[in-house]
Amino acid sequence: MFELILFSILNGLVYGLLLFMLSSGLTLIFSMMGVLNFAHASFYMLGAYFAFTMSGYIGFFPALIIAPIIAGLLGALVERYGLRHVHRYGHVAELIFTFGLAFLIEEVVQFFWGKQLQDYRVPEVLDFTFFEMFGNAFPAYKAFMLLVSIAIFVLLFAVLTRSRVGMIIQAAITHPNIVAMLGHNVPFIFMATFGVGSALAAIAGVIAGPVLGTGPAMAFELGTIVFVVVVFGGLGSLSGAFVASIMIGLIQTVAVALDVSVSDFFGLFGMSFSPDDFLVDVWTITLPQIAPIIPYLMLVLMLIFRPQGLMGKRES
Amino acid sequence: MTEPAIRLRDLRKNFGRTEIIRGVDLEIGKGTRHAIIGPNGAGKSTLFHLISGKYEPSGGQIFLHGEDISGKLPFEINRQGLSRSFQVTNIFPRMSVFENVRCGMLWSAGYRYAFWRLVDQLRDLTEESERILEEIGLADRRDIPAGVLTYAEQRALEIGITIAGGADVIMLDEPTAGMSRSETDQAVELIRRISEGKTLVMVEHDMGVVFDLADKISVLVYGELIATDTPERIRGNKAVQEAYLGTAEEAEEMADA
Amino acid sequence: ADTIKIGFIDPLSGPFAAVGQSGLKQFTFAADELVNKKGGVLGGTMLEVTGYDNQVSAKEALIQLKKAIGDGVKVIVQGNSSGVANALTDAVEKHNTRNPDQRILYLNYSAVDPALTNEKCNFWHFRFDANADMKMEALTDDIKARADIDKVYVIGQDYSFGKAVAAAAVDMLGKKRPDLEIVGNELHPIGKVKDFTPYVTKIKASGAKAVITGNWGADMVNLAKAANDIGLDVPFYTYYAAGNGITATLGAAGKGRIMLVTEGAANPAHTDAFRAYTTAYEAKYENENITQFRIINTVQMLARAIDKAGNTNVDDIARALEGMEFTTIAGDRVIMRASDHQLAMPIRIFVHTDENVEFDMDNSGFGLVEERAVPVSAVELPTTCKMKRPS
Amino acid sequence: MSVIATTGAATTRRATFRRLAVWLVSAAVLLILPQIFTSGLAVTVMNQMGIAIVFALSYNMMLGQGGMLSFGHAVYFGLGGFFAMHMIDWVDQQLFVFPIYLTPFMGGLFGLFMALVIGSFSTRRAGTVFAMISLGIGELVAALSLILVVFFGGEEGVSGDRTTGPGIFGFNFLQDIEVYYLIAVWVLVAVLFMYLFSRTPAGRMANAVRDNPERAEFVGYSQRTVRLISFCAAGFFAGIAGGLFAINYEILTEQNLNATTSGGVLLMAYIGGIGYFIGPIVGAVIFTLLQTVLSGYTDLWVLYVGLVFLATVLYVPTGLTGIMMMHVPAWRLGRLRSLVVPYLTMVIPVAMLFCGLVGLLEMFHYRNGAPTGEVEMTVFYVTVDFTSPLPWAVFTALTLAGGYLTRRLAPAVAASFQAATSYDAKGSSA
Amino acid sequence: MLEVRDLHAYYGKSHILQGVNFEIGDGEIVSLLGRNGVGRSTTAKAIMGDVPPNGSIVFKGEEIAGLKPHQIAQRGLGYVPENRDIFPALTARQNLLLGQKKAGKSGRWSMEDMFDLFPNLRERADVPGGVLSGGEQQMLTMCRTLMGDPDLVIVDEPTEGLAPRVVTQVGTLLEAIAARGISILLVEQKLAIALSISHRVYVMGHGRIVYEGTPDELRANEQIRREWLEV
Ligand SMILES: Nc1ncnc2c1ncn2[C@@H]1O[C@H](COP(=O)(O)OP(=O)(O)OP(=O)(O)O)[C@@H](O)[C@H]1O
Ligand SMILES: Nc1ncnc2c1ncn2[C@@H]1O[C@H](COP(=O)(O)OP(=O)(O)OP(=O)(O)O)[C@@H](O)[C@H]1O
Ligand SMILES: CC(C)C[C@H](N)C(=O)O
Ligand SMILES: [Mg+2]
Ligand SMILES: [Mg+2]
Repeated sequence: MFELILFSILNGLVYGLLLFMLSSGLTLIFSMMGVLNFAHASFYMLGAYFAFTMSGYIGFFPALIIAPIIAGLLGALVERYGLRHVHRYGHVAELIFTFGLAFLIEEVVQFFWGKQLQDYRVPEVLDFTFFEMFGNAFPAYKAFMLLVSIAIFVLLFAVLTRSRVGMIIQAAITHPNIVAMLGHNVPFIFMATFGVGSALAAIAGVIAGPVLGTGPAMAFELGTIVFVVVVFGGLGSLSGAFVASIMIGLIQTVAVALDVSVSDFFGLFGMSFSPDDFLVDVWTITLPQIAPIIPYLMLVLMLIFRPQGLMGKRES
Repeated sequence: MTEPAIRLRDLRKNFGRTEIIRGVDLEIGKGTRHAIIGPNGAGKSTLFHLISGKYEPSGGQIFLHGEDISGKLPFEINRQGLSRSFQVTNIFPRMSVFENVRCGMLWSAGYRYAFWRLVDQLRDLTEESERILEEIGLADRRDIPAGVLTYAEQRALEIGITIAGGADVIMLDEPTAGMSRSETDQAVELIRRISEGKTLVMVEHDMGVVFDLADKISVLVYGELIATDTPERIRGNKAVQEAYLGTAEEAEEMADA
Repeated sequence: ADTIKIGFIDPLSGPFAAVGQSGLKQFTFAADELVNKKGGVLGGTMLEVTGYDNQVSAKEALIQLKKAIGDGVKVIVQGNSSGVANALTDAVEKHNTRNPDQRILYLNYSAVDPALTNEKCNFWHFRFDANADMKMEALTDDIKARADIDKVYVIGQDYSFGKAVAAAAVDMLGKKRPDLEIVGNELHPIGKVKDFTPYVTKIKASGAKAVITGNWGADMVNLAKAANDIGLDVPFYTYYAAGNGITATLGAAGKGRIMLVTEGAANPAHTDAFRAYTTAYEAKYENENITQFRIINTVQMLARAIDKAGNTNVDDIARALEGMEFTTIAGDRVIMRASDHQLAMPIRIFVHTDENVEFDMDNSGFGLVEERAVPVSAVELPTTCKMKRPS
Repeated sequence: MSVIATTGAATTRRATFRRLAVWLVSAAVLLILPQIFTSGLAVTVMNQMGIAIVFALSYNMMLGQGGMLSFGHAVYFGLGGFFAMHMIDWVDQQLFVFPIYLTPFMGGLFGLFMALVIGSFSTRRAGTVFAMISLGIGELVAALSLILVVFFGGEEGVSGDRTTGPGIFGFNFLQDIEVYYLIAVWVLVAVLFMYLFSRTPAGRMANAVRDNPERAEFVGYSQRTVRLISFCAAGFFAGIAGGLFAINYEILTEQNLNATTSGGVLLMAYIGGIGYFIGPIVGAVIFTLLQTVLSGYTDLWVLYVGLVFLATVLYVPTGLTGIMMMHVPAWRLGRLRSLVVPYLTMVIPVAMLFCGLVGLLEMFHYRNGAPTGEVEMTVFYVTVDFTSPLPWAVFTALTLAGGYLTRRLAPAVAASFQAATSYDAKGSSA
Repeated sequence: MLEVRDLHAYYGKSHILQGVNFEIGDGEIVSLLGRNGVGRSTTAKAIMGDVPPNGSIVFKGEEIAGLKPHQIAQRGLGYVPENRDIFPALTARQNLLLGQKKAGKSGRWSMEDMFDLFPNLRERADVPGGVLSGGEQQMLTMCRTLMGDPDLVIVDEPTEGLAPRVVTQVGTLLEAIAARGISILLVEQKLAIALSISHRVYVMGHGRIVYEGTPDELRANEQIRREWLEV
């Protein structure tokens, strides 16, 4: 039992930090620029695919650098020629745009790489057991994932706390031309922010691709959960996103490990139920079963009781 | 004497530690036109927000026609016959001018949340709305989206919406802000007309307007009323000049500038 | 000459796209090579296979069914996910009773939930794959023989087929190995789990000596991946752990450890005809393999039935199929049982290895090598089906 | 609702009459459609359309009318559908007798009920908070539907037989065409009531709250209650759509409540134009056509839809209906004819561009998946060998030429449009 | 310092500025007077590049017409918008910080100076700008621009909604600013203050400059005042 918990926690951390890498980009784009960017996870997917194809020629580590850069540039283009254009039609338009973009990117990916899963593997150098305990191996690659995501957190945090970017963007959302007339190059800042955000997502993709599988559906699968992280953590709060990611990561993996059902729970209070009960489904719900739902439950509850999220300042 | 339209008893409001309204006692008699003046940041708008229910008082009570309305929600207070305008224009930009006014009277006309009757069938509404459009001089702009009106027109519409409900207590926050002299004069006339036989409370920095319209003036300084009196006496009041008007001749200058 | 439209209603996108796409290729190829190139049916009528994407969703499948019927499809083939199959078979029966004049035939080439040929059987549904119970019968015989396996973990996808496998395993092991303990019996959401590490960690902790799983498509790939990472090196008894990237993923780590129970042949090919067929197929699609032998039977037996019926009337074709005896391209004798429309066929147990594989999979050098064959007699099970035939 | 202009007291009678006409015509059209499109496929498609129309309109009651952006509207569609499906089953099992053709109403009531329950907390706030709650609820319900097998039937969903209940006019809904007429009636009724709702005090205030919730509070309305009412109404009609789905397909599964369906309805409404009452109708029709017909011709259809969609968002934010409405002033000024020629000149280059692009895409796509040895394929009914440079060259040329000409001619066309509509032509949305 | 020649500007089709000409010398306070809607704010916006200008705008000897707003600002031109355009989400202090062109680099004016000028702001430094009183917001916009250390400030109706007392205060402030060698273009309609502090005045009407002179001359000129200004 102990090793089960221990490893579940380790895996939880890995997954959580991965979520964070993905959400950190969205924190910039969604909670600062206020763009409900549904295409965010699509850049995560692009990262994975680019890296998969590149690593064939230039190897994994160069790809780890270049793929995100390309994705970032694409992101910048999207902002420059897409978002900036629809921005004046309001938030719904922006959202719809990214929504359609997500669809399109998925299609384009299938167009070039096909519909099946790609055989994107962990690089040889990292394909060994980092350490072993109670016969359970902990792959080096996961250790690597931990490392990278923490590095990103530190870096991003440093940048955001030291620069005025956050403030400028916030002001520019409502009064772009006033900010411009104070001497700030608003369009560029927006473009850059979106680019960086996309690049961050791409890094997550490069790294997660080999573990979570690289296929056309990968964007859609993580598309909503990143919103959960950002909103749950609190709009505009990087640390919030960090905590939220870890929480969700842990809860989801540990939940899988614990085989308890609703009836067991009530059993504690000496209640029992008959198998032909009309509510039988409710009684037999097990923790592993609902593991995937828990984040959304957390989200809804949070929004009802604390709309500004875990560490957020404003509501929306 | 009869119950005043609005009575404030030791009203207080603080945001965090900072006290903004520091114990205001005030009675505004039925049918009077009452102006509240005072330095910037004195708390005039906040006072409005408290009375109209946008903010909840931190202390004291507010009575509307003798009924305690402290802590009630804006729409509840509005339903009791108090209607207000805003310092920054606050309309329904995407709806037509006509609809803006009609929305102002739907509730008080008793249609509430009805989803079983059609607004176009409600002649009384249509006619009344059009009368008000005439009143505020926007009849010719009837069907264009309110968002595209000019600033002055939007200020007028702001007033239109406010009075549409036929409330008997009307509160206007800087109704003539940003208007030119001529526009201001029209606004004053409008306000005079619509406030006939009603209770009017307004905040205004344009002394011309204030002394022109008000039967009574209260001076608010740092969250406290330092005087409530007739225009003439206020003009003469030393403390008021100190805190607000500045020296007499300055005041003159401002008034006719 | 005119054609007979065959509607292939299976996932062509999503986590099971790979399985569906390769299924479609195998059908088209079989139809061309074994029927059309030989002059078609009814002396010149060609078989035309068209794909309809059902995204492994019952609802989408019925929408596609309506479309297919609108397109004038006479025969539908489907196999991916019994969930869909259960919906389809009902829909087909309904449609045929409501529209006697434009009936359709449903050939199930892979959905192996036993119910389909038992309580849910109907006249227009034929299954060309051995059902989950038959396969479990063969599989558990193996475990029975291995005394060292005293703890088994059953994991599967949370839908009818997964449940069927689990039920069969528990029931049969209980009979054949009362001493054996089932240390885990778990269902996970189908096609949604990306990282199976938590599950594998759990299996590891349970101290299981063997794993039984019906997982297929991405769910099998990812399960194998996690198992390799964590180093869970116990025997896996599987239904579908081969091809479409799974073999490649298993690689050396799975050698001699992964068992697979299925019909048909792989290595050896048994007949030159099958050897030639496989070679031709892999020459045409470099990265594809014959992963579903049963597809060949389906196509050949359909063609045979149409000729036997002498017309394209669905009821006649169905009658012709009932009780049809047939020798597969790999030389097995099979019979379409009239009682429940379940093909009675021998079953084989294969092992994942790279030794003497003539036809590897995923170009990985690894492939399936036959361990032993279980004769029809050993796996023929009774049915509860009460077939209602149109008069 | 700009399409049927808001009326002043004076013109009311004539306007009401014109409206009446609109409805009668629509009814007539619905009646004769199946006589024109008789194929089995056509009927299937039209049924799907009808359902989509009701669903999309119900969605716009929130987004367009009430300014509430929901990512979980499928929940009410699905739940309504499931409930109707169960009704059908119960009737089938003779638990009680109930006319099948009324089950959509029951579906609606169930949708309404769920909307009331969920709306009671989700409509407390608007904006992002509401959007995110709806997202969460959507995912929750979808996931739960796989767990609570008794009601949702797990992966396989719930299915039943629509034909067993008491029929009407001898209809027992054996054939899809009978179902078509049922759906047609329901669509007409639902659309009518949704339109009328937008004209009621509650409907008007929904607009007001959308525009400026704070102000609405100061004219006596609780923004929350106003939103809740629209929300429930939307839930009700979504439920009806779900009920129709249940009758038409006789099955409901997790897919009916999941994010994909919720997203789909958002796209439909938006492509059509959320600023106009008929917008979602247009969107639903177009979307369904693409989905069913186009998908029959190419498996790149989603790619094309995606492109069309993005183009719409970028260049006609008011949606397809917006394009039509842009021409109303020209029409009022009787200058529509002056646009014919400029538009025609556009047709050729645009067509070239289109053919070129599609050609290239299709060939590339086919080359990717083509089995070894096969080099033949057909684009636009011509068979080409995609290994030879010729077709590539041709299509590339088409694309470039078309693109160039389009760019060249566009300003002229734009100009003549300006001329034709030279007074502020913004389709004001209510 | 600034020289505007034959400046035209449009909103859509409507031709708002129809050839505006004027200039401002170093450390000069110049007022631009006129009725509502004659185009004074538009002139200001056109100079800042917020409304596309055609014509010539020479600032410190450099043609700036056609540059982007932020480039113009970077060249030392400051603009105080009308109707209190503060950033509601940011605190008063943050609003001021955004005034600086480079983070942390303050020129002639420091944050402290601002707070000394308007003590209200110091008290409210950390509340969101959106909840500041109308007057406080007005002061904030002014200070925010000064933080950017401009050489020429265009001030659009700075006394709007200010208590009479503060209005005089603003007047003094403007003179103080000019004293530090900063030129000021004051867009006003309240004659009193404009006349009291400015060196020269321009009167605008229908998108053109219709009068130029000193305050005294204007005071004297009844006819212009009646025709182009409201008294
Ligand atoms: N929500 C709030 N939080 C913190 N401080 C606030 C809030 N609302 C108002 N204040 C402060 O309360 C004081 C009074 O504000 P108010 O708007 O009432 O002033 P006012 O009398 O209307 O001034 P003006 O005439 O300039 O509009 C101001 O100092 C303002 O900063
Ligand atoms: N965004 C806009 N779109 C269209 N017309 C505008 C716009 N802004 C201003 N106008 C018009 O341009 C003319 C000049 O506007 P401007 O703001 O320069 O007036 P002004 O001289 O500043 O007067 P005031 O500021 O006192 O209203 C006015 O008639 C106004 O209606
Ligand atoms: C294609 C097969 C893997 C489908 C699986 N046997 C099922 O019955 O669902
Ligand atoms: Mg105020
Ligand atoms: Mg101005």
